Amino acid sequence: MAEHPQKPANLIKWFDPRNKSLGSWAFILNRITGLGLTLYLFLHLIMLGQLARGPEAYDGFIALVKHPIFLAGELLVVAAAFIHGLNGIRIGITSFGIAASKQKQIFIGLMTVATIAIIYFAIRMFTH
Amino acid sequence: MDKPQAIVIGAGFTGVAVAYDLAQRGLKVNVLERGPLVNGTSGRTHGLLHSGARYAVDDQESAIECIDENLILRKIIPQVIEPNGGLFVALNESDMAYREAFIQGCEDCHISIEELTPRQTLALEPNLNPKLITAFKVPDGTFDPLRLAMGFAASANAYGAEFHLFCELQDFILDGMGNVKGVQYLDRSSNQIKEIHADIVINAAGVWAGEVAGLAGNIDLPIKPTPGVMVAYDQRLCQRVINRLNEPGDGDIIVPQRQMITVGTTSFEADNLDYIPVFDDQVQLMFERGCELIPAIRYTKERGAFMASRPLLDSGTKGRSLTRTFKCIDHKESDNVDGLVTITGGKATTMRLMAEKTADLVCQKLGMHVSCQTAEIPILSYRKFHLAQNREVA
Amino acid sequence: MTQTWHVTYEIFRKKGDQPSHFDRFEMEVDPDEYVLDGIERIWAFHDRSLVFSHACHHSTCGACGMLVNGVEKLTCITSIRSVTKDGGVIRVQPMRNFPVISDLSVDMTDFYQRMESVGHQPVVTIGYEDSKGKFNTEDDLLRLSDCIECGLCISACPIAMTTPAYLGPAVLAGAQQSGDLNPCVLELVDSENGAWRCHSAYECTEVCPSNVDPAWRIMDLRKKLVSRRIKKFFGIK
Amino acid sequence: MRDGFDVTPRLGEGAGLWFLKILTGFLVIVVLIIHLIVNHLIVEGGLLTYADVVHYYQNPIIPIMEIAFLIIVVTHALIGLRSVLLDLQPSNKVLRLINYGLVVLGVGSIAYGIWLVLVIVNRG
Repeated sequence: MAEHPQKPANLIKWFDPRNKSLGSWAFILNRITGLGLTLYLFLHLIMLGQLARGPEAYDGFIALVKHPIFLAGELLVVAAAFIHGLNGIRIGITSFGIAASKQKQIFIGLMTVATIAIIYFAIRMFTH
Repeated sequence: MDKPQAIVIGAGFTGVAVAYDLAQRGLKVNVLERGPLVNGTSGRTHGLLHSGARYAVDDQESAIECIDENLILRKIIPQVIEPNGGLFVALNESDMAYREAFIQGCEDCHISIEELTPRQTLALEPNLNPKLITAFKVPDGTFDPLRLAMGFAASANAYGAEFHLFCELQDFILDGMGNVKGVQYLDRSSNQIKEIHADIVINAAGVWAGEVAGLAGNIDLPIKPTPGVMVAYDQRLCQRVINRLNEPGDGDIIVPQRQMITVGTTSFEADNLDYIPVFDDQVQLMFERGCELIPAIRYTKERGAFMASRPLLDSGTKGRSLTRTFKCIDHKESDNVDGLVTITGGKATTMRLMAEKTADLVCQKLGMHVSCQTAEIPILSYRKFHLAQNREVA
Repeated sequence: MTQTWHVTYEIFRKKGDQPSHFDRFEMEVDPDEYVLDGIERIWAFHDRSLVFSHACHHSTCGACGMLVNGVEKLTCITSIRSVTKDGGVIRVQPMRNFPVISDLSVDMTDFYQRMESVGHQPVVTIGYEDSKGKFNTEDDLLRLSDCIECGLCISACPIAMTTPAYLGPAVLAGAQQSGDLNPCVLELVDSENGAWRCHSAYECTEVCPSNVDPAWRIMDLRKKLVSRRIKKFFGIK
Repeated sequence: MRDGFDVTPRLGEGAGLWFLKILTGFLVIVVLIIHLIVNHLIVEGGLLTYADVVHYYQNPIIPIMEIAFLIIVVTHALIGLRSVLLDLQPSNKVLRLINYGLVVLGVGSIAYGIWLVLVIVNRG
């Protein structure tokens, strides 16, 4: 009989949004932002290590991250946090059988909130 | 001692039932099917478990077979049946003129019926045409075609029968005398030609039985393929089978199934059996006739339209008046070709009985004295069905 | 009244151990025909070796699930109009996440076995509870259940794609539908490859042709499992 | 897989881990909101200098909250990461290694975080 078609190479297909419904877009976004935020978490912890090295090191580091490139990176983190967090609310409540049939509307609503929040933070960050 | 070998050609309702009956009686059965299970006429039925009432006036032999087998199938394979009964509904004077004959016919055939007032009827089926004059309750039912066949096939599996799907018969293997000794077939999933030998071959190819028998010699079978169209609508507008109380005619039945209903059917003659197109005018006719019985169909989405070709027995008449009973032919008797039996005609409802008669004939030919038990043994879960290929691996 | 469209079927072909490829068939079709009708015509008039599964042609049996232009469809009720345009392409592939027998046909044996093990009921009372609410009736009438075991949800599920051991949407929905969470069923569904493996992509509900709403049923199953655990924790029977 | 089931006992994501993931996810949101309010709204202009940070940590609630936050975030992140890794179909052996790795990583980063907080608190 034929082999099961699954191969590890298929994992890239998690991130293939073609022919997918909204729920899959949510799944893909959640996975990407989750992995990104995990990476950021550990980078952040390492960077905060500068605090232990005294005032000069930390203040120098803060001056560095005020560079627009770092600000853009920070904005990505904020965006990821909003998307992951708000979508997480949707997954959390629907996972307990609450409003599972309304998941699409919830997703659209929450992502609208996320977009507004991200735009607000972007303006705030780049105008200060 | 080796088991006698049998090959069944065709895995429609007849084929799977014959395979089950023979395997249960102790034969080693191989089933050849050119496509998947019930891909032809059997699969494409609207799934009516006949009470026989439809034929009680014109075709009483068939009606009696139906009611007997209806009760047996309800008992042995409830897992695929909606046993909610049916109604015969009269809407006009012409329908009422049929009433007396209908009552008499059902009584002759021992089909239990109960006449209902319009109010009682509408309480049962609120979506029916409120102008109905009278209605009769009959023991109809609905079945799932694929699962009905899978159930029988699963039970056949359990007795050792093997199903070779996507294996198309190419030719019979004959001995020098023109007697059938086995089959040569094309395994479509690997594109290989293979052979199986057997003591007996049962031709259960339904409307294609003529083509199959033709491969064994100059055999003429009395089959008249009679296609009909069916249209499925997207809502379960009735809980019971709704029949028009009149002579059998186009669009005289509405069969509920899952969350939909199917309106059937027409009756005409076809040329090419492998592909029969669905004709728009017939679909329209089904819609109109269906709306007469259940007006709400007008506001319901069409879900699908499909065509199936009944293998009716030719008795020299046309279409509707052809008998719905079946025939089991020993080609030794009729054409002097030994080792080949053809079973054809019949209804889905009578599949078990057709198999019983066929297996009786086969056992008699092979000198076996085993009686049929399929009316007593419950059928296994349809999900236990598996293909021959899987068995070899497992 | 009837229109004629010129479409190209691109059909996945696979025989035995040979490598797979696509065959192209140019067809004249009526756009209101179903995708399966075209495939059947290809078999009848162009290529008798084409292997594909089908039976009832009106969405009650679930045999004809395939991938049409990349999306899971029950081909017997999917009109050509809904998947392509005049002059367009219909790319037909077998369902994902099942072993391919040949061409467009897949082996559903494991899947059926799983449905059996969780006790999915093929026949139910006409009263029901589904994602749209509860429908109670005094009648003790029966009907065939919504799930036609077509496998489309399993083909569409991103978790089933990488994890064959994951029970899959239809099976979890089947456990929810049966309502009988006996120890054998619990062992299957209240486990890592059961209800807790779902990642809420909702693709199953998106492709389900038969009102099952598997995602809702998985979530409802979780609710039942959690409340069972809480009750057990507090010693409530 | 012939029977339709993978019967070997595995160390996958059962109800417990799943529930913990949802719970910590919810807590992350709650604490993050508090964190944002404190960091950006109460402390005008944000914690941008070393002195600000050290001063901020003098309130005893702050280090406790930050450590709790760290524990919750790390737990949620690592369970989430494990869910993704599970979908890569690791063998039981590899999965066991992954489990150890994740636990070490988690305990390590929490210990490191606590150390860092204590350092800052003591600088005050």
